[in-house]
Amino acid sequence: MATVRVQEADFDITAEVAALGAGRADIGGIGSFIGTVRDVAGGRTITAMTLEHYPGMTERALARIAAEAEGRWPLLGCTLIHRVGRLLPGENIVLVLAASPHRHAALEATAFLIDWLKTAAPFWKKESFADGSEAWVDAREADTAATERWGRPA
Amino acid sequence: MATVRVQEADFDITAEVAALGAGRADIGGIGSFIGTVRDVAGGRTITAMTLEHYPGMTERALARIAAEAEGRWPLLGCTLIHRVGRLLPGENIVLVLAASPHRHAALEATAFLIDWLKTAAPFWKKESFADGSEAWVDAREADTAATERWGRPA
Amino acid sequence: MAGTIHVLYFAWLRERVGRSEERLSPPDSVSTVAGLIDWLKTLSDGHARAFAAGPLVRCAVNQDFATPDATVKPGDEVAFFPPVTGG
Amino acid sequence: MAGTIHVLYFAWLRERVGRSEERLSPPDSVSTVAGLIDWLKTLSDGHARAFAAGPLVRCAVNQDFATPDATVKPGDEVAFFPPVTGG
Repeated sequence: MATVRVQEADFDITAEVAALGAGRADIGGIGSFIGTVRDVAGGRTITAMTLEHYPGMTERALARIAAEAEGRWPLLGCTLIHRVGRLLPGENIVLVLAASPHRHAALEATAFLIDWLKTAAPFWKKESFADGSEAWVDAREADTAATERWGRPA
Repeated sequence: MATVRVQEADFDITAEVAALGAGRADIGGIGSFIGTVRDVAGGRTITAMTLEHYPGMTERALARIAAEAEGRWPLLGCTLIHRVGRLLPGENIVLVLAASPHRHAALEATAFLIDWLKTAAPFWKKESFADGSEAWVDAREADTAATERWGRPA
Repeated sequence: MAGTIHVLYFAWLRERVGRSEERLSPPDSVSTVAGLIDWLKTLSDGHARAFAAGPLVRCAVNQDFATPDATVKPGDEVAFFPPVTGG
Repeated sequence: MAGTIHVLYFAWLRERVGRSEERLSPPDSVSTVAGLIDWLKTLSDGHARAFAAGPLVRCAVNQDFATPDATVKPGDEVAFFPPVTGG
């Protein structure tokens, strides 16, 4: 039921929502999260963000995260799309959609999916700065804490 | 900073997200909720949903709800679009967007906006059934409870 | 028109009253939402049926939600409707 | 190739080692992730620098996250990378 994709191209949110709901009218609400590239990191202006991933393991990890959400909430489908490659400030990085008959389930599942994705899917970001320097982004304690509030997998 | 609209026409999510983020790259995440017409209500198949509102007060109520969210979370903008008129199962009813540098703020504000909209904005739904009968939708206790978890306005 | 109260009805209140709005001049003794409702009930069977739903009737005065003890005066816009069900 | 371990490196581990993957045949005494890391460190200065980050190095065996005591054997795909930062 889940759609999971890793791609260089941008995604179209309207098209993904339409695909999630295609041919069905039992969805009451769709929660969504769109992550975008910010132009500042640690007070420094960034000129680009480059995303690397672990092909194969990424898709497995995303499918597992989606299955976990589908086991916890009454979802009618969910979508996880993550971009890789070089992205500019303002560009989309990640799209999470979760559809449910009930709005709170849809929104809670959306929060769960993005929190888990940030700590359990093998993506790495490198920031490029105006002076030509580059730096890998460090993992944030806050992201681990955000995932832990959902408890361990069943 | 908020965009508030009541309209008969459908909305395009991609276009609304683009409008919210136009010309800026300080948004880290956009939370979203899309409410759609379900084909079943209380076990009966519905053929259409008709939405009525209170022109003038609706826009004021939506602007107030948006301002309340902007006071509670560090938002960089939010969008509330609600359709009125006759809608078919599967069609969009409402769109909520909340943009923030931080994903949890964006998602919490999204949940707050849809919860408040459901109890503080003057919209009424009438369901049409296959046998030609119609019935106004009753307000749900659960919706009031959902709003109350956010506490009173400041 | 400044001397009248602009009364609006929505959803099943509109259907029961049989109109969506009217401009009315209640007696001077009507000074609150509750007083206005009591007077409106006397106007027609439709008004009486609409307000028979008592606790299910919500009100806004000048486009802000209002309680039964809220003041109403000539020139006000007063709307009656069921609990809202949007979203 | 069934007799080799397929080792992958990502992000700054890849940059420090200087390659993204290699197929290696460690001695039979290497049977865990921790043992493999100790042996990899001896292969080059780049390997040594990559694994000097110790506690910041994460591992997956056959595409599942793995702890230092996890078993590794010929035919396995073993990946090393920093804590993930997607989303």
